[in-house]
Amino acid sequence: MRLNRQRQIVEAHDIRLESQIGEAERFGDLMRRMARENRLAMVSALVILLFILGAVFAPLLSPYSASEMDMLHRLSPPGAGHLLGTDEGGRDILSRMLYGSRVSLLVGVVPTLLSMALGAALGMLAGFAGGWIDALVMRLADIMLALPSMLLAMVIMYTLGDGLINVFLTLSLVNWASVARIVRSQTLSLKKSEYVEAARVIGVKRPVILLRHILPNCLPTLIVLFTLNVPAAILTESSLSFLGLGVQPPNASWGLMVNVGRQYLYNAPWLSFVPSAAIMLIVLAFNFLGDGLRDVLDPHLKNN
Amino acid sequence: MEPMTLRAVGLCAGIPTQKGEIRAVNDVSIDVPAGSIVGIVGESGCGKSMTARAIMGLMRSPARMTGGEIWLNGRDIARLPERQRRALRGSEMSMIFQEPMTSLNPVMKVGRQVAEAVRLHANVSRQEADRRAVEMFEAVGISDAASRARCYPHQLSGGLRQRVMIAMAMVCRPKLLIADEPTTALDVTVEAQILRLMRNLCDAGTSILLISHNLGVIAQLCDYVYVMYAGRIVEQAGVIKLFDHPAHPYTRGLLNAVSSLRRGGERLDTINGVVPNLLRLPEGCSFSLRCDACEARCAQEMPELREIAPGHKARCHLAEREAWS
Amino acid sequence: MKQSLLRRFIQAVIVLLGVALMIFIMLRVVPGNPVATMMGEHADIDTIQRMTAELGLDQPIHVQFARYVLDALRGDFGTSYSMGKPVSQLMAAAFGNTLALAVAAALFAWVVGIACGIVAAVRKNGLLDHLFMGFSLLGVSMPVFMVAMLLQYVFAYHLHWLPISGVDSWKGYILPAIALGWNSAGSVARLVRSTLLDVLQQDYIDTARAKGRGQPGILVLHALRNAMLPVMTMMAMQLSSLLSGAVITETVFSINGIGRLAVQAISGRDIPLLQGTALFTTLVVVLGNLLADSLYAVLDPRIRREA
Amino acid sequence: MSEVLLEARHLSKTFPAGRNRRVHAVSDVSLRLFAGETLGLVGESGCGKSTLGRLLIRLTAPSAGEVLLRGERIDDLSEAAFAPRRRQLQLIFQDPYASLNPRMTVRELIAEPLKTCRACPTREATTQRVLELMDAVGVAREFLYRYPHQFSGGQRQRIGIARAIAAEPALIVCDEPVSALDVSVQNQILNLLRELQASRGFSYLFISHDLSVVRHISDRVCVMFLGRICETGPTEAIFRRPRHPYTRFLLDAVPQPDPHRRGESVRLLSGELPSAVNPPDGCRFHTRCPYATRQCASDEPQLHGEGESCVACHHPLE
Repeated sequence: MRLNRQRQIVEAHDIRLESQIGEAERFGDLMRRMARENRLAMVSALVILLFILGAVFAPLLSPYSASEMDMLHRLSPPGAGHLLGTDEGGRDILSRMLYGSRVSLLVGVVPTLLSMALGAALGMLAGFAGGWIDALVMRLADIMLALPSMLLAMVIMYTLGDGLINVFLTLSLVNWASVARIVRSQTLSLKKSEYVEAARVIGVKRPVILLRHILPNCLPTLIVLFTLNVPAAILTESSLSFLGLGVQPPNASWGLMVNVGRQYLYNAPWLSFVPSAAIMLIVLAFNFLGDGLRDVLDPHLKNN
Repeated sequence: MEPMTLRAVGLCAGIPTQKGEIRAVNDVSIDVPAGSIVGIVGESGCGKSMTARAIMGLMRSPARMTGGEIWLNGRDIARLPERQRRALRGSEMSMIFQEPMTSLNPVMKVGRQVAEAVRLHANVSRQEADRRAVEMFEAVGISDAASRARCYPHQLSGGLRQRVMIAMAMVCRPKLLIADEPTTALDVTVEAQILRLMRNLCDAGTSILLISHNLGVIAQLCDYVYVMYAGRIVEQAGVIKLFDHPAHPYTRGLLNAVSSLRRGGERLDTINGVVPNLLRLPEGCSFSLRCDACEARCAQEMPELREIAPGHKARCHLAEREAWS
Repeated sequence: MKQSLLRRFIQAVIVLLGVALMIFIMLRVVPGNPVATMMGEHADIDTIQRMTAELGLDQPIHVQFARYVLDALRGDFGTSYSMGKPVSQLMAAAFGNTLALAVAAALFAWVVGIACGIVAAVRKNGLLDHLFMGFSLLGVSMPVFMVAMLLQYVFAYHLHWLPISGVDSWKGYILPAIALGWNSAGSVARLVRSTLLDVLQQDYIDTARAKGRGQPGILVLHALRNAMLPVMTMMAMQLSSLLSGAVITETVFSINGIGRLAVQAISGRDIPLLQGTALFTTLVVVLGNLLADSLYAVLDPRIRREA
Repeated sequence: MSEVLLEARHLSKTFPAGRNRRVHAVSDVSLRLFAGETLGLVGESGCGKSTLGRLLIRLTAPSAGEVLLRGERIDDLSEAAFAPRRRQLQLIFQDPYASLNPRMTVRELIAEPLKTCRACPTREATTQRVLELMDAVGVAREFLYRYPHQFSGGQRQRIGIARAIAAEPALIVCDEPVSALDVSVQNQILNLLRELQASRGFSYLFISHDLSVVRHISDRVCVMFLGRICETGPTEAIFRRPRHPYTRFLLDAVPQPDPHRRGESVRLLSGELPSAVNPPDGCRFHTRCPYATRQCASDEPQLHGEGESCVACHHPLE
């Protein structure tokens, strides 16, 4: 955004600032600029890194076993012994959170990668090929988007049945359509761009144009979409789990922990609110990072 | 001495950045006598648009005016509070822009947009404002004015839109019209129509400050011309004198570039190099790096804007010598 | 204009049929005989077969689908396995609650969101801007169930200001509406802020300033209407996410709405009910989009005249 | 005159404009381009000159008509059959900011055409050739691995020219190549274009709205109005003695950079440009032409004339 605005000001006042306009700075320069100008995005990146480290080293970091029951200490509030308290089975919530973060992070990243790959491929194909392929893909996307995502996810989960893999598949199927739409519109505008026409004049073949000229210029958008879709996937999964439709025990995702804790909302609110807060924190971090990336990488995406 | 509609003295404006302030307008003084057309000419990035915006008080943040006086009809408006400054815009001074495509509100009928200007400065009814708008449309040569007034901008051609802009600017009969590249986005036949319209406005008593990069437009319309380069005025003179006896090497370079194009022949005259980055201006004269006549002192000290003949000033160490030759 | 709306309408019908077909096929490929699932382990084979024939489930799938669509057009979505009542009757009872909840949430989201977005844009980088944008980001980042439970815990359980669940009076809608609308309010506020800031950089804003308009006039007369165009598109899309969120909100606050019906349908493995609720919400979304398209044409004269 | 390089016969192009309407961008245009010459194509925005340029080099498919390269039809060839001829027809774009892929280095940009026509067998040979081309267009060799955004407009246009000449084309369509540039830089590019033509002998189709630029660079000129050629002939003949009323108005409208020639009473064109969706019957200029008669409103004038000079007007000026 900042970049865009600066360019508008420069144009309005008709002054020359070559190094300032920075049409297509190198990726590294952009990242450095974001680090300098957007502290929040950097802090968020750090938070995300911490979560990832926590998930990877869960066995080392967990103070207690995540599955062993301890009925003597059930529902004990956060305190010295159990930093985040214990649940209805007396299990240490911090330990369960650490293990749960593995599922929740995976559920954020894997389906997003799948849906991005599918959406980007279909969107680019539709935009580049046009004609009936375009019409087909876009009508399909319309259909996917017309059904509220929660209900779509519910119907797909019903069809596929429970299980982590099925959650991955469901979230991928739910999210590809919006990615496809954005990538298609970008492909369309890139297809009309002069440098793609210039490549055609030179005789570059169509697949090469797609790979060398269109894909690299879609990449910033895809990176930004990725950081914004991961939290969306985490939220959808947690909602599904909250309804008891997502990950099933003994896999512990944060959403599932909230679902179980809900029965104890009034006497042990930390059971629900600790995992909720974790979801909020990671989603917030991804959103901040996504905003920061968008500002430097792809200011035009703002209104999508 | 003739009365001055506008007298800008020592204008400075710039944009603050991490790498320091960009001085896009540096000590620019401009006089617009009543009833005349004064031009500012320069290439892209010379600061001419920002000068116009500074005078109008239409800087876009973070760009800002950092110094200077602006005398409009005999009073300094540069330090007026924004409220009073605003009351002047549209009534005593107005401005038209380069892009008639984007300068009109796309979701508002054009007649309404002109009537809006009326109602801002005159206490009249909506019907009366609409009537005056249509009247003004006729005055700027829009045929079928009443029905055109009910159009949205996208339904009009570029030339008509620019006429609407002029109608909007002139509807309250301001003394001063600032026109920032008013014909650059238009075709030549339309450009000619708009130029004639502006000439007529001037004949009717409006003073015009015309910003353009097109020497043809300047030659056809202006009485007096300022040449800007890298944020400063490098030469100013009456239009005939400027075109016949340019004193600054930059002005000469520009004129040669244009006239060699018209002369025919194999090679065209050019100016070496490119317009410098405002953040990295050379020491001494800003034009020194591109100047064929550059001497040692040109690279060391910035020349003053000196009078070399009555009403003719140039910012060049060598100007006098050249003017005699 | 009429033509393009007609085209939109036809597209909407196609989308609806597509959704119906998709759901229909997906729910039919579930392993196991749905009737057997429904009737439990103790039903004998004969009864299951009789019921299967009665429900038409022994016929080829395209015949089933055609019959389903024709019935649906007459308002008949079949009979719920688990509740033994016609699906249309169940949905009719639930629809009012969902509609009231969605409207309340949308009102909250859009009024608060647009107001906050405008203030944030005008006071760019000021205290209010940071405050409102902070709240927006919270709304966008908190899962709906978290907001719902938090509100329930604080305002209903601790402070006793508002009812914990149910919608017996209008007070019952307040917490669910905020829980459901906060997310949308957040995204609307962010979009309003950024488009408004964008619009304020447009050339025609300079024109308005050049004719002597002050900042409030520019904002109201010139900037807002232009800035609302992308916001409208987003609001139409939010109808869908509001209905998604309603599933959660209704569950937390025990409101008998379409969303809760869908959750019950899943736990009861009740295909007609799930199918009905999914189709019905889609219909609402599609209608909402149609409405938004026509409103968009009213707001933007460029669309109005072109195809 | 020398060999006919490219010929267009009755070329038309329409674009859909919604609601079953079509924009008539180019209508029934026939023209010839000779080897080694520069043909200027002038006209105001929307007259179809850019579309015509793209039709001629097969970037856009015509709605009707034929394009012949050295006497051989190319408009009906398949993409594969046309591929070997592609390198003969090149294009220089107006906007040097938009026509270079921002993510490619100068080397990659200039090497791309060399690769597609397999001109250089090895990497070293390619780099060598790229450096030669950079010398030829006046971009310093040390900028080989720079990105486009690090250059000024004029420098970028030079890179664009290097790409166009890399494949040793027979014809380069220059689509407003200098209108985005400042006057001083514009002349540098025009000089470069002429030098390259003198040393390499290709033809130019030079599209511009700037009449003085066209006058400087062209051997012959075509004037277009609303999708049709209304006058064509040797440059000096057209500029000194225009015969189509539209050409005359166009030339008169150019503001002369000479304050002494001010106030010469110039007749201005009145009225609005007719819509290309619904062009007028008969002569397309008749709605704005002060000399129009009833015949002009009904009969469409064909290009006619002796020798090289042709005009499409029922009542040409003398």
